[in-house]
Amino acid sequence: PLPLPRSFVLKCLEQARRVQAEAVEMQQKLCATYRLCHPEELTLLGHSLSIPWVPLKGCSSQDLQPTRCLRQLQAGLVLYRGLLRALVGISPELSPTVDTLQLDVADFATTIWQQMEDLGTAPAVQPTPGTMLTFTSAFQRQAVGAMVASQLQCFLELAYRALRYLRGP
Amino acid sequence: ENCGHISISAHVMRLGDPVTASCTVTQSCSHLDPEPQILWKLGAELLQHRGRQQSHPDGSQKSTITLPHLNSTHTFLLCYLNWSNSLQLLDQAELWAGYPPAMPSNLSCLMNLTSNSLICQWEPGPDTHLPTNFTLKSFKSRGDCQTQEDPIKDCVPAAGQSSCSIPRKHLLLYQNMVIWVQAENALGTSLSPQLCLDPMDVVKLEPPTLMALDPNPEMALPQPDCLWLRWEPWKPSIYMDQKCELRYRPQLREASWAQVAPLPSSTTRYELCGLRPATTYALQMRCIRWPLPGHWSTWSPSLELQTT
Amino acid sequence: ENCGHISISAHVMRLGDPVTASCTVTQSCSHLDPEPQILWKLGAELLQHRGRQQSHPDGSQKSTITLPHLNSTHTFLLCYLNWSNSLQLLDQAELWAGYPPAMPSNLSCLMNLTSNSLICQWEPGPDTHLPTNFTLKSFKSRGDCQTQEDPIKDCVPAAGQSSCSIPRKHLLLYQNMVIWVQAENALGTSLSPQLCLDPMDVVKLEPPTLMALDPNPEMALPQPDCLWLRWEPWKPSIYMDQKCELRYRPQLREASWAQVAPLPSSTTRYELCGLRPATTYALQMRCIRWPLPGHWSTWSPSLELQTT
Repeated sequence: PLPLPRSFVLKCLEQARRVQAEAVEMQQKLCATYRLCHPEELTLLGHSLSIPWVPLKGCSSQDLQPTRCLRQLQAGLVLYRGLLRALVGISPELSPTVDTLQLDVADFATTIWQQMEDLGTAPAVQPTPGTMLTFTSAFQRQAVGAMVASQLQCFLELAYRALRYLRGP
Repeated sequence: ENCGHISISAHVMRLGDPVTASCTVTQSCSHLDPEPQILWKLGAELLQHRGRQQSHPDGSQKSTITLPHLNSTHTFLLCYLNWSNSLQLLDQAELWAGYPPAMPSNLSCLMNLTSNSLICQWEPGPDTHLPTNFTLKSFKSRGDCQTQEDPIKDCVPAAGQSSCSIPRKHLLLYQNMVIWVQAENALGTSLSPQLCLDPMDVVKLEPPTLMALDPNPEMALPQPDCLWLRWEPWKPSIYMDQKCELRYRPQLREASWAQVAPLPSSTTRYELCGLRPATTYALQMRCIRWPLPGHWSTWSPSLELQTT
Repeated sequence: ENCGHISISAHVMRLGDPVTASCTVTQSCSHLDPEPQILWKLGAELLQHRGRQQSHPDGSQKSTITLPHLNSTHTFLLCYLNWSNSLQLLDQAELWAGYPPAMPSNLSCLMNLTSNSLICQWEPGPDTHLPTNFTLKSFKSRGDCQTQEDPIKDCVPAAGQSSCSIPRKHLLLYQNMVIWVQAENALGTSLSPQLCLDPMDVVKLEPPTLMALDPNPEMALPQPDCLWLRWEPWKPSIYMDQKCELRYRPQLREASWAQVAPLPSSTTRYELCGLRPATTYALQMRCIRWPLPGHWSTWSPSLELQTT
């Protein structure tokens, strides 16, 4: 098992809850402002825009691999930060929420990266957010926002369960 | 690449006007289903059998729809693909409906000597349901405002406000200027009637300050039916010739105001006689720029004096 | 061409330090009077026989003066020419005197979850009598703050304020950062001791909201010595694990608070028993981030409940 300091796991749990709450707020605002309330209606659009889905195979409760889980969690957070960066300036109502969410996702990724560095388990190269998404319409940007908010919550749900397992009793 | 795309006659229209839109689903997106069914929603309402759907040589599908009357001021028109029995949203168009701006009315301006700015206000007219920008426009002029001298910078009111304040540095005092309001939204523009005024002729005066005056010491016995008072014009207007009116009434129920003929502002003392002895009187004063044009100040707060 | 010119050792000095200045009167200016008398004033005070005056080969005159101790924090040194019995002012130098800044002390910071900013405040130290700039400086760090990671933009407080607010976008939450205050004026610079903290460990919590809870409906008769209550943590801190303390006292004179052992924030209901029947109790609660570090919130406003 990975010798994870208790305070690190507790901080990650808090950050996961914090980001989760902000993702929920973003989703609620997208629903209220643009009536984008059903992410399940955007699957086809997501395929066409090749919105990446972030697997957390190392974090599954059946086969939890702490080092791999932390790496995937950190890489996923970096990816979501990139997706959120593409949504900056989406609209005056949403910008504050997207800006805060982007900062909190980035800080969460840094918390994990620095811990991996301290443990010597960090990958040689820092993961990057990948190419910035571009949109051909305001609708696309709003729809991607709804997808990101929804997927980020599922991602964090998985991460939270794994972190709780790592925290131990 | 874009899966589906709505093109629409206009995003902003008059309330009740028709809307025509088409949704084109690209071949790459509809390849899964040779006859993909395109569906429309207006807000949350599914528009059953309302779109005319055609296939195009390039393999894309296009559905066209016409809504005879758009009756909500803000809604969304959504284009869906029925994709293996799940509605997939391809594109949505935000729609606004409202009215072109009515002519702004009751434009009036007052020169504020404290902030040294010309403050104008107006009636915006009925709600247009659309984002509508109001701008106070003006230019310097002369005489009876038939000529346009230098333009003056547009005055943009704070959001939702129907007033605007033109700062001193944009004003040419003691000369006429032309002022009007422009209202503009996506459906049109309208202008208020123009005002022709010299800012100094619309000065908003504050009332003078009334004070008791001790009776003339040489007088042996102050007459019982008189009161002595003095006043100071409102400080920022001290350089202006003014005339002032004094009114007074006894502190008795249903007593009505009596008024003294206008007093030139140069005299700042007054002896008011012909009053009831041993009675408390309320006195008020107001002033107006005079003989040059101006607006009356409001009446000053009451000064209460008692005859002996 | 300049008639007279003061050159001075310094315009800003320590209170009580000496000042040396010279005033040179050009030949063109002193041509009227072969032996022009140069006089000095400090503020309004004429400095009798204090300047050593010499002529220069180029015909100019120079007077040099030394003031042993400058005791006013802001004054003027004036050079005059006694010109046919009238004092003519040739030049003046503005002088400030004060102290270098003392070390700012008592630096403390709180993370405000509503404005999402880190607000730090400090004691500026005694008045230096000189324009003194305070700057809140910081950099991101790790572990026990021995390494410097990215610098953070200086935080410049509003004029006269001894506090500054670092906005969220400049912060790295859940990592330690180093913070200190720099004070600077013309006479020197001083730095406060450094703080090493994670903004999230200094969160300023607001108290929870206490509410009455209807007794359990299944209970036939609510026990007379019990009260039922529930609470909600302060909304912006809802994602934080916290522990809370409940205190209560009967509404009787000199009644003191009794306290319940800490309650984890996950349980938001509580049955308080062992109380006096038919008595009104005041209940208050406070919470702290736990087990991660934090500050206690203030006690909540009292909730008044009565036992049956």
